[in-house]
Amino acid sequence: MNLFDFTDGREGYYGEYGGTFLPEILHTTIEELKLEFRKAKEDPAFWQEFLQLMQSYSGRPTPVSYLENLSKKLGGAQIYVKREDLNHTGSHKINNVMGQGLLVKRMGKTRIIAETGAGQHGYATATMGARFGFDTKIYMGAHDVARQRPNVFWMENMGAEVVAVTDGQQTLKDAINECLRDWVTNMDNTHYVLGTACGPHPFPEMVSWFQSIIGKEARQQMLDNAGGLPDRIFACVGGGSNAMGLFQGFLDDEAVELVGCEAGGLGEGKGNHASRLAYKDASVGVAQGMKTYFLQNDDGNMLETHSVAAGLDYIGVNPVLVHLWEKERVRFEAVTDDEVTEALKMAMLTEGIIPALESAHGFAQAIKEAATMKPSERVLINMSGRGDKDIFTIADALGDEHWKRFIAQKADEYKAEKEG
Amino acid sequence: MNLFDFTDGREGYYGEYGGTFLPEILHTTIEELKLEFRKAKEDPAFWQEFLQLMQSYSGRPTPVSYLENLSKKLGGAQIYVKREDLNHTGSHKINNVMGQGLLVKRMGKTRIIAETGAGQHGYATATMGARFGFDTKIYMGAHDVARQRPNVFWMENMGAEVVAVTDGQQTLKDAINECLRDWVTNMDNTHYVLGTACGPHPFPEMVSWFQSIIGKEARQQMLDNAGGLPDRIFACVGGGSNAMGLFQGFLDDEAVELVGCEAGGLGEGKGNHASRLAYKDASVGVAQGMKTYFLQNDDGNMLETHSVAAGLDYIGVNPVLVHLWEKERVRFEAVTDDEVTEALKMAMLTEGIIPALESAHGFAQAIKEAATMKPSERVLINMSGRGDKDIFTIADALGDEHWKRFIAQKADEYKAEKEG
Amino acid sequence: MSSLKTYLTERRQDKDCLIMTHVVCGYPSFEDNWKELEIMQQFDVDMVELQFPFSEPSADGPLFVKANQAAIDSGVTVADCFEFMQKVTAHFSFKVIMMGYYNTVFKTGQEIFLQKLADAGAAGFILPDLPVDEAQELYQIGTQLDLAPIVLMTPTNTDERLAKLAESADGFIYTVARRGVTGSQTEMDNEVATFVGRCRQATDLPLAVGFGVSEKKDIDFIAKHADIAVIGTAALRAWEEGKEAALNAFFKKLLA
Amino acid sequence: MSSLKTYLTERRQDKDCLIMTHVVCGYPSFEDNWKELEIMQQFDVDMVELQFPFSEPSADGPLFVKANQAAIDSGVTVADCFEFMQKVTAHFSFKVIMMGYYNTVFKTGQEIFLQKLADAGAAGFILPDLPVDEAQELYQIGTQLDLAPIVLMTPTNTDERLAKLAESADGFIYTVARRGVTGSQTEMDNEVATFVGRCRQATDLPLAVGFGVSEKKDIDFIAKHADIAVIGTAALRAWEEGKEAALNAFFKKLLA
Ligand SMILES: Cc1ncc(COP(=O)(O)O)c(C=O)c1O
Ligand SMILES: Cc1ncc(COP(=O)(O)O)c(C=O)c1O
Repeated sequence: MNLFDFTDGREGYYGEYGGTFLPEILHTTIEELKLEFRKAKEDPAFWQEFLQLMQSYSGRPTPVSYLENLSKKLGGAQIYVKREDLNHTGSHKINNVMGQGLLVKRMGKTRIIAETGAGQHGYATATMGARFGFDTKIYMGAHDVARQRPNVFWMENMGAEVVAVTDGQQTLKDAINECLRDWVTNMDNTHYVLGTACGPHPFPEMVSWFQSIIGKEARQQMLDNAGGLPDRIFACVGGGSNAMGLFQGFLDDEAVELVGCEAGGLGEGKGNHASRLAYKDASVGVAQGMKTYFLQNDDGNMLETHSVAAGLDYIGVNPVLVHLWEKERVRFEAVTDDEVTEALKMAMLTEGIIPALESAHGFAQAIKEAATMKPSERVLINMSGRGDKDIFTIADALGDEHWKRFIAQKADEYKAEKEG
Repeated sequence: MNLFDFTDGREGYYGEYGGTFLPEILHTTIEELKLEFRKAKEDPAFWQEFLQLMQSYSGRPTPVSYLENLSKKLGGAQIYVKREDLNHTGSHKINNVMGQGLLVKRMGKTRIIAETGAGQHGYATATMGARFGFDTKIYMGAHDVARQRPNVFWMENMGAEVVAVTDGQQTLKDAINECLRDWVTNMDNTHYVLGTACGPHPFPEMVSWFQSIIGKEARQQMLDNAGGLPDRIFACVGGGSNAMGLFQGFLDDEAVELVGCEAGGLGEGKGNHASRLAYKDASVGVAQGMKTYFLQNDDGNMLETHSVAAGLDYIGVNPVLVHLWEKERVRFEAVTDDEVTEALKMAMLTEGIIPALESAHGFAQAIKEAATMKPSERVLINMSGRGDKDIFTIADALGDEHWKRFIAQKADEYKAEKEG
Repeated sequence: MSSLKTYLTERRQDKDCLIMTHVVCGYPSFEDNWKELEIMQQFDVDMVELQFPFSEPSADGPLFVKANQAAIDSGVTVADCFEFMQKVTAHFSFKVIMMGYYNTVFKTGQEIFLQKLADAGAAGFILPDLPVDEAQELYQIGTQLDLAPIVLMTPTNTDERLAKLAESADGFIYTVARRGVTGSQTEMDNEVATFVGRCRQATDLPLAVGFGVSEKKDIDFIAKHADIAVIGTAALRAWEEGKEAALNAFFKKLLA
Repeated sequence: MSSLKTYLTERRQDKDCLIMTHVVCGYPSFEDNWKELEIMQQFDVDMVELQFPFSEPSADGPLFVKANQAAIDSGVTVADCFEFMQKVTAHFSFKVIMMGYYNTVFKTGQEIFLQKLADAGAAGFILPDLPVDEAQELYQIGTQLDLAPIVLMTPTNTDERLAKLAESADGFIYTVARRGVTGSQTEMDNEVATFVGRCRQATDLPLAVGFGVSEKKDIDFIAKHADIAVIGTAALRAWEEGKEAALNAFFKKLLA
């Protein structure tokens, strides 16, 4: 199945989803990007360059680990994990970002901008900016800047300017809006490094393409090391980039069931979660450059969302996934915050791995299902990132009292230092 | 050169350094370990099992990255970096720990103990303990527990018990003593997972052997991707494990100069640093199971040491390195705290990589020397770990004010939460 | 041809420069909006954009973003906006253009939305995030209801693109004098003149020049090169600074 | 054969169980040490270990670790220890054994250290972190100076190993009744008896039993199976709890 063959339909559309909804002033810029991307995609040397960069800089291929303890504990399917957490900067975000970096170089631009919510994508983009020598500006909701200081710290140390966006809910979607505003002003020398497989065409296709490296590797690794394809594969879905990355490797394997795991937050009900498809609180809309499912009210204004995982806490979703969901090729499930922290604890204790809270959504769903499957079956989870960088969030999610005392003591030390 | 061929000398000695200085009660235990290790070392299947585990669980081989920007900026030698930071748990420590895990399994023991200073080794050991299903206890100086809560947090979440050692200086060396005390009590079912290439024979040899995976890979990668061997290679030296790991790959390449980079701290003078060989403040002694250079006073009591990098802040050093230093095969240099933070900043800004403060010692020295070398020459740095997990230490080292405000605000939040 | 175009073409015969102003529905409140509109009427503005607030106003500058958000936070709905528009068109003589984002239209349903617009007396609509390539169906419905689809032309467009934009347009053309979002400052210089000239080549619709108009000399410049000056942020800023008095003073100085 | 062995063998003929006590030089102070020793002399102990404090006392338990550290912190040097030992051997009749870690010896220089020990009147030395395999040179020098190298035997040793240990030993054998560090509690049970029996097979040197002796019944047990009871932590704990009075009471009860 070639999702990106538009010869029979509208370019950039997947079923009725997708499209390019951008101010006219960006028309030329986005056309240039489409062209440059199309050329790159058709040029085998480009993918080679990308592969080579990801190998030497980010340590790809990332392995598939077999979780023997967890599999035994559950007594069901054999559990495998694709280790995107082992990438440089600690998540799959780097795949997309380095790919776009190579494109930016081809386009001769010298400045990049990016939105970030949790900070993972901003962190990856700042890294890429340093590595490519670009002038880098990261837009981040003011709330997120306050919550995610560690990531801001690293971004700044890598030479990026981090701008706290004080509009709207002061979170991810507002940072995206702010990026669009910057872009309409500075499109001449600036590329907008979108962080997930959302936004106007060609971003959903482009980000999915760079992320497809995950699924390509994983499929081969399952054949080589696990003795066969998985029966089900699980990926968390924020914007949809890591899920698209993994799923693309298995789209044509009809026996492989693809499961997208959304942020169920506190459970069903508008405002309680960030699930666009598994729960029934979202509807089709057009915003942030694309037509897709959004968590919005009847007036088309976006809702507040909630998830323990900042990276899944987003109003929209990749249009390709919506299309595949309607065609029943991808199943969507929502996982609540509580289920996520339980899965995280289990992964740490039984296997010594620390999934990011985002990735723990995939773990939680896989754990639930694997237990009901046969030992001869296999499941594969995409561990999109590592959690150790998000200690504040995880310590908060687990309610760790030692941690709180440590922070209080550190604060006292700093205070004493200042006064001393 | 086979350093570990003892047929012409005393087993476990390198020149006059090394040996097995342990209480008699551990004699049988250490003999059993030697035997088991010797069998494993001679069994090619064991190394295969180790390789396979490191590939599937930790993402090996780690790449060698070419730092084009930094090389250009300095205008001297071409700079390459071995990326041990991309290992699972974020440093080279995992190589040793997983290797010992396999040995523990062979020995049929079910409990492991380990010392940790910065927390990296404890973190890696807790990970290994979870993965292998061992009962795990980590000894850590009480001062370090207070300073390194993030690592303690992860260790505990991976099921390890972390014991705060309140003896002595309440740091690494005291944690080692406490491990020895535990071991003399529980040697029946317990293996002591020493974290660096120090301590009684066979640890220096054993840890070096597991870490040699670094140098083996790196040598081949230089030939394959950099067009030839490096002219000089740099590794930081705490206990000496990452340095031994890298150096072994190039020992027989006489044209390759091996440079060990020690913690110069505040500069020369007893108590100001943790440099055993580059400065002249250390002398030969016998402690912590081995004969080697120690930072000690005239009575043979150990000195306080200082370094911005907790992992280098240690009184002793691997005996093999001392031997190689005396034979002028390894050059030793000390790097001060200030030079280290400068090198760290430069690595982040120009290449988007965040070396651990330990590894930044290697960077600092390499940067210094590369600038004076010819563009046709190559240097290779061992990036033994990543710094992003040590944000508290790095933020402190860089004196970041935003960070301090963030911590104060977090502390206030936690307080409000409690009172609310 | 839309009646909006006819209206504008006629007014233009008597005036050097037509004026279009902007109001964000329900910000600071509908009462304030009404007072603003009364002043605008006094100064004989020719058109007013009524912006339907949207939660993701990505083509707006900081002041309007804040206004959109505040309006939504205070509970302004799409239904409120239609009701208000109805009152405005019944009471004032200037033409009213709906301005907003496409999702507001899409979510209501294209046909329903435009029918309501027509019922509320609007003369056209501006949806800056809806490119013409995605807008054909909507524009057709609009044309049938005599609602002019206002198209934006920008300095980054090629001549070919300008021609294509002209094909879809009616009422007038909103020429974006510079890159950036609403409220950005623009020097009315040669570059703008050249760009407006290119637009003029592409269409015979009246040309509005937007983004950053705030002084008398901007109006003079537009009078020379185009047809309609768009007054957006500057008027809202005046209102925020001193309500009626400041807004009055602003227009007095601007249109002296 | 060392004069220590002779001394112990002779004393053993008159006593059911010889006693060796332990003092950490300079902890809490040399004055306190002296008072402790006076009490020990009153109770007719046969030997005293004078521990030279070391910064890394890895074979000691918590109480002695603390004592070592405190002594160093208060400035006690190796020279101070020799000087004190000199005074002790001059004044008291029990035999004095140097106890400490090998680095203290190594750093001073093996020959110099042992010469100083001999000059200070010591009868032997115990270095728990120096295995016999690494000790041959040192033991030879010791033997020449009539300083008995005290060797430890442990329950984990094989009979072969015990035989090898015996070869190197002189003075007496320090049998470690259980695993663990100083101060650990031991049940004086069959297992210990068996172990001490194995040691007896390996050597004809007097056997000291250490680690955890604190009650009269421990002494009775040792009297039956071995020759010398080692009183370490328990005596220090008594001193810390109540100085002279408590230490006196402790010995009175222990040796009743
Ligand atoms: C580790 C991790 N996983 C998943 C996501 C969700 O994004 P996406 O759905 O694009 O993979 C994020 C976003 O920040 C992330 O950081
Ligand atoms: C990242 C890192 N590098 C280096 C070291 C120093 O140890 P070694 O000299 O054994 O490599 C440590 C020790 O904790 C470490 O964490």
